[in-house]
Amino acid sequence: MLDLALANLLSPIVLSFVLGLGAALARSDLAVPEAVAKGISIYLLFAIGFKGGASLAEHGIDLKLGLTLLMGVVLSFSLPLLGFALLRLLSGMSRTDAAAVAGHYGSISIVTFVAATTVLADAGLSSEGYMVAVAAAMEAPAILSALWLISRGSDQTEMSADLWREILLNGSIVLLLGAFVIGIATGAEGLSRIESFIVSPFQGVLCLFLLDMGLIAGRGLRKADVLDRGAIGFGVLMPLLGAGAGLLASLVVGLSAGGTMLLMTLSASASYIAVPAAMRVAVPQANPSIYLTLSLAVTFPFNLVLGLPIYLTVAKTVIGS
Amino acid sequence: MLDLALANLLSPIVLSFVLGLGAALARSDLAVPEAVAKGISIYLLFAIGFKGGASLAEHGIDLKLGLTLLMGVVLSFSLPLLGFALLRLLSGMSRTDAAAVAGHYGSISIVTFVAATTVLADAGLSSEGYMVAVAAAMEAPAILSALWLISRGSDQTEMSADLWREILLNGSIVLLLGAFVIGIATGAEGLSRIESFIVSPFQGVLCLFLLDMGLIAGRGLRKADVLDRGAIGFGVLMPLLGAGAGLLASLVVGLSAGGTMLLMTLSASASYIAVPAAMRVAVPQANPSIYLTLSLAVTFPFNLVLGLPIYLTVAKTVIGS
Amino acid sequence: MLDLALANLLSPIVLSFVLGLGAALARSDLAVPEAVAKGISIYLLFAIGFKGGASLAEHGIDLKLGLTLLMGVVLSFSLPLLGFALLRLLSGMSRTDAAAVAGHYGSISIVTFVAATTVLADAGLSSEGYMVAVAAAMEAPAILSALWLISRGSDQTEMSADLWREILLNGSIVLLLGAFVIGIATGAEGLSRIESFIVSPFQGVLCLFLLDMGLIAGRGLRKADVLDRGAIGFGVLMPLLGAGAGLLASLVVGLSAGGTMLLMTLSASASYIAVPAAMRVAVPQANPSIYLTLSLAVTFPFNLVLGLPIYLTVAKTVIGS
Amino acid sequence: MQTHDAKRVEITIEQVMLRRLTEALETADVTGWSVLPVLGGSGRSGNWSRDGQISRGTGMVQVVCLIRPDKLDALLDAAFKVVERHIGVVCVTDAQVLRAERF
Amino acid sequence: MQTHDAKRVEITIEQVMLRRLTEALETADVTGWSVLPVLGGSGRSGNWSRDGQISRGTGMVQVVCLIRPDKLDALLDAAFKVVERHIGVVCVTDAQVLRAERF
Amino acid sequence: MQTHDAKRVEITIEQVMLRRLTEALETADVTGWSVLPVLGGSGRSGNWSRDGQISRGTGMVQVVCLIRPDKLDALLDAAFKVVERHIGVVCVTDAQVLRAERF
Ligand SMILES: Nc1ncnc2c1ncn2[C@@H]1O[C@H](COP(=O)(O)O)[C@@H](O)[C@H]1O
Ligand SMILES: Nc1ncnc2c1ncn2[C@@H]1O[C@H](COP(=O)(O)O)[C@@H](O)[C@H]1O
Ligand SMILES: Nc1ncnc2c1ncn2[C@@H]1O[C@H](COP(=O)(O)O)[C@@H](O)[C@H]1O
Ligand code: NA
Ligand code: NA
Ligand code: NA
Repeated sequence: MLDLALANLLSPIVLSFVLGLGAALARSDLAVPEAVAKGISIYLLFAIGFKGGASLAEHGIDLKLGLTLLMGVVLSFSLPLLGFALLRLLSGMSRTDAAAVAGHYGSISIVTFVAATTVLADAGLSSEGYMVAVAAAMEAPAILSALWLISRGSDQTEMSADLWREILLNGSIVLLLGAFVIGIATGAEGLSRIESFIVSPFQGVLCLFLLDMGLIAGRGLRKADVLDRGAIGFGVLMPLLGAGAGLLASLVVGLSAGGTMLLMTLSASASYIAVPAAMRVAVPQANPSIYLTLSLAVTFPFNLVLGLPIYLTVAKTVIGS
Repeated sequence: MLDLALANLLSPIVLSFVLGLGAALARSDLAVPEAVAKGISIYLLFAIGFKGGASLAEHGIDLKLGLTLLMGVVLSFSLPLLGFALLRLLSGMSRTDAAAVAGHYGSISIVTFVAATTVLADAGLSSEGYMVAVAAAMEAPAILSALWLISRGSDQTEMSADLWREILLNGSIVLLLGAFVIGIATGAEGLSRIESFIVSPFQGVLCLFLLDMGLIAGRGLRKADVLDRGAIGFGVLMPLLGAGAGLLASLVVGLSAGGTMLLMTLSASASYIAVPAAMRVAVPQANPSIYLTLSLAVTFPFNLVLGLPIYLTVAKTVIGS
Repeated sequence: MLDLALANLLSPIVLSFVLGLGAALARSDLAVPEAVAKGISIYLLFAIGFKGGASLAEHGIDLKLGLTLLMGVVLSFSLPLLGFALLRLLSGMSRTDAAAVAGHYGSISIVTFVAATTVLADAGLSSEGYMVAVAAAMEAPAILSALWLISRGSDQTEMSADLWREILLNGSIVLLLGAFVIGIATGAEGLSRIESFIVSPFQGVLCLFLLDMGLIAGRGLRKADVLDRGAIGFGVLMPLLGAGAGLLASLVVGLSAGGTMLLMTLSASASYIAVPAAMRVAVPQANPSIYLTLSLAVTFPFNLVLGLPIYLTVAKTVIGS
Repeated sequence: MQTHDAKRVEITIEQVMLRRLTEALETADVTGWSVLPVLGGSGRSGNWSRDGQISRGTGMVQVVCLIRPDKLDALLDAAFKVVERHIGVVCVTDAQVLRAERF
Repeated sequence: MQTHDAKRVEITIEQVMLRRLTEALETADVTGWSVLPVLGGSGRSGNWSRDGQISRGTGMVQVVCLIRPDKLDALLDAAFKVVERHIGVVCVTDAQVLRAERF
Repeated sequence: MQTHDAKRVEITIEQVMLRRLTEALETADVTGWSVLPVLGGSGRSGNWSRDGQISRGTGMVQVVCLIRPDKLDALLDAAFKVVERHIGVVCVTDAQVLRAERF
C-alpha cells in the first residue's frame, strides 16, 4: 500500500495539484481563467459520462444497477446526518454551519471520482460503467438532509420547487447524465469516433484541471483560519468514515473491486459545485468560507493524495481483484 | 434513407446537440462560456479550412474551382430573392424583417457545413477540397441582396464602404480562407504535422460545439413566439428549396457526389454570424430575435437532424457515388 | 540555409503567424478571446516544461547543467547593458525608455523558445532537456539591470522586496519550472501517460497561439509610429548580437548543436510577459507602447521568420550536428 | 441635447441570486437592466476572486438599472426582498438620460 | 484632496456599434473612455445573455467617459448620432475627478 | 425605503497595480469594494484592448468602492498614492445606499 501511495503521489496528476497548491501558497499570480476552468470541467464531465455510458452499452445492463443507484441515494441522504453529529462533537461551529458542511459530505466531488477512475485504470482494474450514474444520483439528496437539519434548528431556510428544479437540473448533473445516455446510445461505435478526443488526452487535461484545483485549494488554505482544529480533523476523518459506509453499501450490492473503490470514493468525497450553490440560495446565513475551505482545501487534497490509494487497497483486499 | 437518418440521429454529434437543446428547454443552467465557444469556433474554422487546402494541394487544382465559386456567389445572391418571396407568401412579418431573414438564407452556416463533412466522411465519400473556399465566397453576397430588398421598400439602411470592409474581413471568413491557403501552401506535409490536433480530435470537439449550439437553439425556442406559423414553415421549407437550387448548380458544374452534398448543404443552411452582425449595423430596425431564432432554432436543427441525410441521399442518387 | 529559411517560412506555424499579422493589418475583427489565449499559454508552458524535465530524467543530469544556468543568468544580466548602449547610439528615445527596452532583450520570449524546439525537432536535432530551466533562469535578472540603468539616471524607480517576489513568482516562471520538476519526477513513464495531450497536438496548438501572436503583432505595427527608424533597426540588430553572445556562452559551456541553437534563441528573444509587468509597476513613466511594440511587432516576427533558421544554421556549422 | 431626470441603481449581488433578482424587478415593473461581471471584491464576508472559480456557489455580478425617479421605491422594495438575507450592496445615484420614453 | 467637477457618461450599446461610437467620440474631441463588458440584460427588445454567444450580431458593452462638464453637449450629440437608430441607453451623472488636467 | 448618503468612488487602474491599490484601501480602513473588468479603452497614453492580451503588463480594471462620506478623504489619499505615478482615473459620485451599517 505504501508503494501504491508513493506511485500515486508521483503521478503527473497529483504533482500538478501540488504545483498549484504550492504556487497559491507562495502567492504566485499563476491563475487559470474562469472560462478555461469551466471549459475543462465541461470536457471532463462529458468525457467521463460518455465513457461510462459506452462501457455500460458494451458490458450490458447489470441487474445491480438499480440497487447501486438506490444505495447511492441512501448514502447521500444519510452521510450528512453522520457528518453533522461528528461535527457537533469535534468542532465549535454553529448548528447552521455544521449542517451546511455536513450536506457537502453527503454529496460528491466529480473530480475526485475522475481521479479515482485514472487510479483504477493504472491499477488495471475495470469497474461498472454505471458508477457515473450513481455519482449523479448522489449529488442532490444530501442537500435535502442538510436543509432538514437546519430547519430542525428552527433557523429560516428558503426551500422552493424552484430551487429544487435548479438543483436537479444544475449543469454538471445534466451534462454528466446526458453524456452517459449518449454513451449508451452510441456505444462502442460512438466511442471509437471521439476516442482521440475524450480518451487519449484525458489524463493530460486532468493535469491542468488539477493544477487549477491546487491553486484554489491553496488560496483556500490561506484563509484556513475560519476553521478550528476540530473542523480540520473532521475534514480528514469524515472521508474515511464515508468510504467505510460506501464499502458496506458496496458489499450489500456486490460490486466489483473497481466499483467498490469508486463507491467508496464517492462517499468519501465532498461537493464543491452543486451543494455550495444550493446553500447560498437556501441558507445564506451559513458561512461559505467554512464549507468551501473544508471541501476544497482539506478533504479534496486528502482524498487525492492519501484517500485514493487507501480506498483502492481496501477494495482490492476486501473484494479481491 | 431511413437507415441513414437513424444513423445520423444516433451520432454523438447530433445527440450532443439534442442534449444541449433539452437542457436549455428544461431551463438547466448548463452553459458554455463565451470565450470557450469562441475558442472552439476558431479551432473548427482553422481545422476545416486547413484540411480543405491540404486536400486541394494533394488532388491538384480542379478546373471546376472557378466555376463552382461563381455558382456559389450566384446562389448567395439569388437565394434571398427566393426566400423573400416565399416569406411574404407564408408569413405576416414586415418587409424589412422578411428581407433581413432572407439575407440569412442566402449566406451559409459553417457548422452545418462542418457537420456535413463528417457525415460525408462516415459515408466514405470524398469531396472537392475547395468547397471550403466556396463556403467563404457564399457568406457575403446575400447581404447585398438583403439590403437591396430593404432599400427598395424605401426603408433607410446604412451601407458604407466601411461596412463592406467589415463584412468581407469578418473574422470567420478571414480565418477560414487563411487556413485554406495555409493548407494549400503546406500540403500533405503540413497536414501530417498538425494532424493529431486538427484531424483526430475533430469530431469530439465538434460534439462540444454542438452541445453549445443546442443550448443556444433551446434558449431561442423559448422565445419562439416571435415567429408566426408561416415563419416556422419557411424555416423548414427554405432549406429544402435552397438544397434544390444547390443541386442544380452542382449539376451545371459537374461536382462529385460529395461536393454536391456540400453545395446543397451550403445552399440550405442559414447564416448566424456574418449576416446578423451586418444587419445589426445596417438595418437596426429589423428584429434580431426573428432572424436569429429562425436561423439557429429552426433551420439549423432541421438541417442537422433531417436535412443532412436527405441531401446525402439525394446527392448519391442523382450523382452516383 | 536558404532552403531552411524557406522551409521555415512555409511551416504551418509561421504561416499561422503571418495570417494573424495580415488579418490585424487589414483591420479584420478576427480575435482570440483573452481567456483562450491564456489557456493556450498555460498549455504551452506546461507541455514544454514537462517535456524538458522528462527528457532530463531520461538522459541523466548533465554536469553542464549548473554552468549553463550560470551562463544564462550572466547573459540576462549583461545583454541589457549592450542593448542600452546600442539604443542610445541608434535611437532618439529617452534614457528611461531605452533602459526599459533593453531590459526586455536580456530576458526571454518563451514562445520563440517553443518555436525553436519545433524547428529543432524538424531538423532531427535533440537538445539538453534542462534548456527549459535555463529559459526560466533568464527571465528575471535582466529586470535588475534595467532598473539599475534607470536609477543611475536618477529617475525614480520603485523597487521593493514585494516586487521581487512578484517577478520571481510570476505565473509563467512558476508553471514552467513546476512542470519541469514534475517531468523530472515522473520521467518517461509520466510522459507516456500524458503524451497524447502534451506531445502529439503540440504543433497544432502552437499554430493557434501564433495566429494570436500575429494578431497582436499586427495591432502593434499599426501603432509603430512610436518607434523611430533607429529603434526598428535595434529590433533587428539586437537579436543577432544576442544570438552571438549566446553562441559564445554555449561554446564556453560546450552544449550540443541543439542546445546551442536554443541558447542563441533565448539570448536573441525579447520578453513580453514578465518584463513589461515589472516595468509597469516599477517604471510607470516608461512608455509601454515602445517596448511592447519593439518586442512583439519587430523582434518576435524577425526571430520567428528569419532568426530561427539563421541560429540553426550557425549552430550546426559551428558545433556540427 | 435634451436630457431627463432618472435614477441609476446599481445592485451588486451573488450570481446565484441573479435570476431571482431579475424576476423581482420584472414583478416591480422594471423592464430595463444590464448585468456586468464582477471579477472579485471584498466586504464583510471577506474577499474573493473569480480566477479559476469552479464552484457555482460564489461570484458576484452587478445589475445596473436606469429608471424614472418615481419608480425608485418600487424597485428598491423589490430588490431589498431579494438581497435582504443575502450579501450584496445597493447604490442609487441621480442621473440624466437621453430618450426618456424608454424608461 | 482637491477634486474637480466632471460628468460621467455611461453609454450601453451593441458591440457591433462600438467602433463607430469611439470614432464619433474622437471626432467630438473626447479622448478618454473605458469599455466594460455587459453579460446580459433586458430592455424593450427583450432580454439576452452573453452565454455561449456565437453570433457576432448580439451582445452589448458599456462605454464610460469622464469629461469636463463643458464637453458634455458635444459628447451627447456625437453619441446620439450613433445610438439614435440603435438599441442602447445613455446615462449622465455628476462626478468629481482627481487630476483634472487629464480630461 | 430608507436610504443613506454615501460616496461611490470608481478607480480605473492598471491590473498590475490592483493588489497595491487594495492593500492601500485596507490601510485606509476601506473594507468594501468590487473589481470590474475593463475590455479596453483610450486615454492620454493611447488606446488598448484586452483581446488576445498575453502580456501581463497591460490591461485595466475598475475598482468600485461605496463608502460613508466622511471616509472619502482617507480613501482618496490612499488611492492617490498608488495611482499618482501611474495611468488611470478616479471618479467620485454622490450616492445613496441601503443598509448603511455595512459601510
Ligand atoms: N462598500 C462596498 N463597495 C463596493 N462593493 C462592495 C462593498 N461592500 C461589499 N461589496 C461587494 O459585495 C460583496 C459582498 O459584500 P459583503 O456582503 O459585505 O461581504 C463584496 O465581495 C464586494 O464584491
Ligand atoms: N433601463 C435600463 N437600464 C439599464 N440598462 C438598460 C436599460 N434599458 C436597456 N438597457 C440595456 O440596453 C439593452 C437594449 O435595450 P433596449 O433598446 O431597450 O432593448 C438591454 O438589453 C440592456 O442591456
Ligand atoms: N476620461 C476618461 N474616461 C474614462 N476612462 C478613462 C478616461 N481617461 C482614461 N481612461 C481609462 O484609463 C486608461 C489610461 O488612461 P491614460 O492614463 O489617460 O492613458 C484608458 O485606457 C482608459 O481605460
Ligand atoms: Na460524499
Ligand atoms: Na444558404
Ligand atoms: Na534575450
